[in-house]
Amino acid sequence: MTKIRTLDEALERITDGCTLMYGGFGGIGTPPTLIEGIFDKGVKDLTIIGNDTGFPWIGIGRLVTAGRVRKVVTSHIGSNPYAGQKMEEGSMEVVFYPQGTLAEKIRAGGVGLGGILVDVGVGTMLEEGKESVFISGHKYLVEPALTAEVAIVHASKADPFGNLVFDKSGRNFNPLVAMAGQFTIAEADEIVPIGQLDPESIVTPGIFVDMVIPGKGVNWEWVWEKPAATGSRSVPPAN
Amino acid sequence: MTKIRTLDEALERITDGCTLMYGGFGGIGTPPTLIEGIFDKGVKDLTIIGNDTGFPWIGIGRLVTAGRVRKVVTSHIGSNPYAGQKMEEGSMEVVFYPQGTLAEKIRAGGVGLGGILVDVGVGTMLEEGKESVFISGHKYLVEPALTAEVAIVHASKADPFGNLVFDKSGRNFNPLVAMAGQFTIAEADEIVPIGQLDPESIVTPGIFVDMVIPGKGVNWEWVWEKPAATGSRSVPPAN
Amino acid sequence: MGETSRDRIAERAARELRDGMVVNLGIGIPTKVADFIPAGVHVTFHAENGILGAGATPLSGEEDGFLCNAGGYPVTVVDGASYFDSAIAFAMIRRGCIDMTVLGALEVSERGDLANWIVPGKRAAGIGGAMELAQKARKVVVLMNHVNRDGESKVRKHCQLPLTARECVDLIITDMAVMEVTGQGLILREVMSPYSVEDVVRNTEADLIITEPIAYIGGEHLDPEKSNSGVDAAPS
Amino acid sequence: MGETSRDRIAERAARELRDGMVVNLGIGIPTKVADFIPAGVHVTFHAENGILGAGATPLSGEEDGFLCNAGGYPVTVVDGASYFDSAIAFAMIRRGCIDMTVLGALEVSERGDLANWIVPGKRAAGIGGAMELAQKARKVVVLMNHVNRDGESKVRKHCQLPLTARECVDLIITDMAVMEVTGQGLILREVMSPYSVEDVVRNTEADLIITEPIAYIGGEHLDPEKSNSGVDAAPS
Repeated sequence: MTKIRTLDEALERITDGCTLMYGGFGGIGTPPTLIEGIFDKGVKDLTIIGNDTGFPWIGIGRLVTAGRVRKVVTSHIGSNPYAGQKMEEGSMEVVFYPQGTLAEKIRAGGVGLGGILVDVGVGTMLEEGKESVFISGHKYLVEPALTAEVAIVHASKADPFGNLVFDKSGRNFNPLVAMAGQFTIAEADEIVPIGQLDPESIVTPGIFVDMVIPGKGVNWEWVWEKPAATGSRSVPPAN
Repeated sequence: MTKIRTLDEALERITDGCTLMYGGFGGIGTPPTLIEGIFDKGVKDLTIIGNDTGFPWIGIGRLVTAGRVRKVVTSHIGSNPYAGQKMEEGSMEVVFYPQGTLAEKIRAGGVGLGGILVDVGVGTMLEEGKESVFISGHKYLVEPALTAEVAIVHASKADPFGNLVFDKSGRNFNPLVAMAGQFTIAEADEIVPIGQLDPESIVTPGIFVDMVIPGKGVNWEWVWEKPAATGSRSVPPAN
Repeated sequence: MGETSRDRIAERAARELRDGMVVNLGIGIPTKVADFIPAGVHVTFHAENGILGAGATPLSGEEDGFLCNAGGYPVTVVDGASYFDSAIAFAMIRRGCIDMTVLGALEVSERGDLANWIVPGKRAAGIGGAMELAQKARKVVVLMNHVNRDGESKVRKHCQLPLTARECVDLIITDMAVMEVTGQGLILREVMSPYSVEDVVRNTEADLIITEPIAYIGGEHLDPEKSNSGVDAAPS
Repeated sequence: MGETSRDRIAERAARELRDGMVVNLGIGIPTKVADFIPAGVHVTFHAENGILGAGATPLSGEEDGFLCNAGGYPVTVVDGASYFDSAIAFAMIRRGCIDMTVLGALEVSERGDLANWIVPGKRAAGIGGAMELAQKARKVVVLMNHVNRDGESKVRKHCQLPLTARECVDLIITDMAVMEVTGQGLILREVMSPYSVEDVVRNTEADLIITEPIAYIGGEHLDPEKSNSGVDAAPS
């Protein structure tokens, strides 16, 4: 009973207007093959939930830059000027949370909690419109859990049950996002037979993963790569 | 700058009346050398926080059986009849939480949240005396985070920085408890040089661990072991 | 309950298993369900302490003290298994990843309310993982005696004891009968030998809906025509 | 701010590092602090994406796209490092495990209030990890220009901009001065060449407490007797 499927089968799950949660931090750990597939399929009006909006041509940034995103729930958009531009012109709604609060809100969704209580942001404008509770005289904000219709993650290895391990700092939000999807798709750089991943070292147990697709590897240039060495950076046209 | 210390140095931290959180599930993953040290030192009036009260002669059970515990915050005491007896006679206060709620309350303390919102127990007597909030019309109980003055965990391997890995189902509450201690002591079956643990496979980053002591291994008989094969079970006298 | 009766209940519960299910078995009779998995059915066992993919009991002498189920008894793991902390173990439960759980009970109501953790005034063992499993598993199967030591029905109109979770039970398997909780009410599906429908009704406080076909399970002394092991009429 | 000034600020911040500290460096000038770690001081670098024990920048050609800091630039790791998810990275911050963080700022008040994430009406980059770090790190060091582009002091009596966190900053290092936030108020500790105490006071909206000794930092054109690199008089 394998969960391994094709990119096309995965893309059937990702449709116009859906809520899409994604792993990755500055694009590192965002699944490149799925992003390209979503881009090529022309999916639009997405609500996306993830740490940041990547760089213009990296990670989720490509969909943001291309105007496929209606709303983003995130902690930071600074590395993608197109995100700021769309926010300013009003074509994309942006909701900011502190990074650690966002991580815990996603995890709370992933582990089936209703939310968390956090004191980060107390005494700032982040209090506005938020319910609060006092515990031992200390004020905490009520932060509801986040889930999404579809979650996409990037693993270095997966097995047919969906057990996942990640690659160094490519882990970041991926294990949290993997749990928080109502339907979770993992793109893996390598798919190994069942039993080959060490049970002690599996980071995401396969029960949280609904589908595994083989990844084609990163298809963008990193910000630190020299254009001279790898060709000029291409920003996809907005469409 | 090593965190490796002796059992005696660890025991200086564990004093009469302190709040002690412990890893382990049915005794599996509760640090045996530390438990024996606490027992031998005669520490009493403890408030303990952990999944269960072990078996009479296994894990934290030994301290419970010996009457060293004034209060226990736990999910289950069924495997240690002495715990039930002390609860009945009023010599030990017992506070029960659903197991998963307890795990998340401890984790919340460990990750610096004020608490969690959980719907497990809604519609039952667990609601009594608890604050609740509604999110999207659904009722959740406010469950404050738990921390402790001292936390003790049992690792299979540790390095001098306190990075930990655990042994199969001995992991259980240990990574949560390790984060939730104001002072965390890890007992390790094996201490390896720095750099020897795979950074990808470290379960508890050493930053959460304040002290590492070498363990002498499990010094009790498991419930499933045949007395004929390993000698008769000894329940320590209550004192 | 005798060993035969316990085995028969466990065997009947095992017939609820479907290929590919993720299953959590409670302590006691529910643990025995693993001994009766039907041929051709592969399920993944989940344990609250932090195992997905628990396997068979190891051979004597091959036990590992650090590889045990939530009850503290040795298990093995199958290929594809993983270890994780107990917070993640319960994440799986709360997120609805557990297809089926099998639990013991003190009382069950005809609406599927479950009471299985405390009798006021008596010594309580605690809650353990029962509340999460009862409230969140997709299918909750309860195994228990039909009546308590005083001969009173444990299948109630309303539970008298504090609840573990409301309206959570899908199927009740006792030493006398198999009953399904439905939107219409509690339906009697099967009767265990040597009991009759009348025996079950007489020992059940809850209103039982009795519709044909009712299967009769087990017992050499039963009419073979009536004893078809219940397979054909098993609730889906 | 010129490169020399940026370097000087980063170098001064690096002198706040103590052996054994766990440190998180923000993006921008704070990142440069790593280039000036004093000899004999070993610190552990934490990154919000999920690294404890980040090491030096790799040599050109040896970068790994999957081993980067929170800003997306390649790093290495030292022995004893670990990888974890971002929830755990922030657990470390909220639990007070970060001994020191170095952040940029738009404004700081004399009580240590920090504003560094949003200018109403202007494009916002977002919050990132700034709120957690500002509110929870044991020591918060802010690096910034002393005045904004309009020549207005960024060291304020009260912040005009929305806050990142209240009363969180311990030390302010600008191109003009080093100031310590204390219970008594904001104390001027050091003056950067070529500025005088009077220059600093004139460009500071906040009330500055001026007590001897004040150290003078950097600048070949300064009187060498006054330029002692500030080491002796560095705040502890």
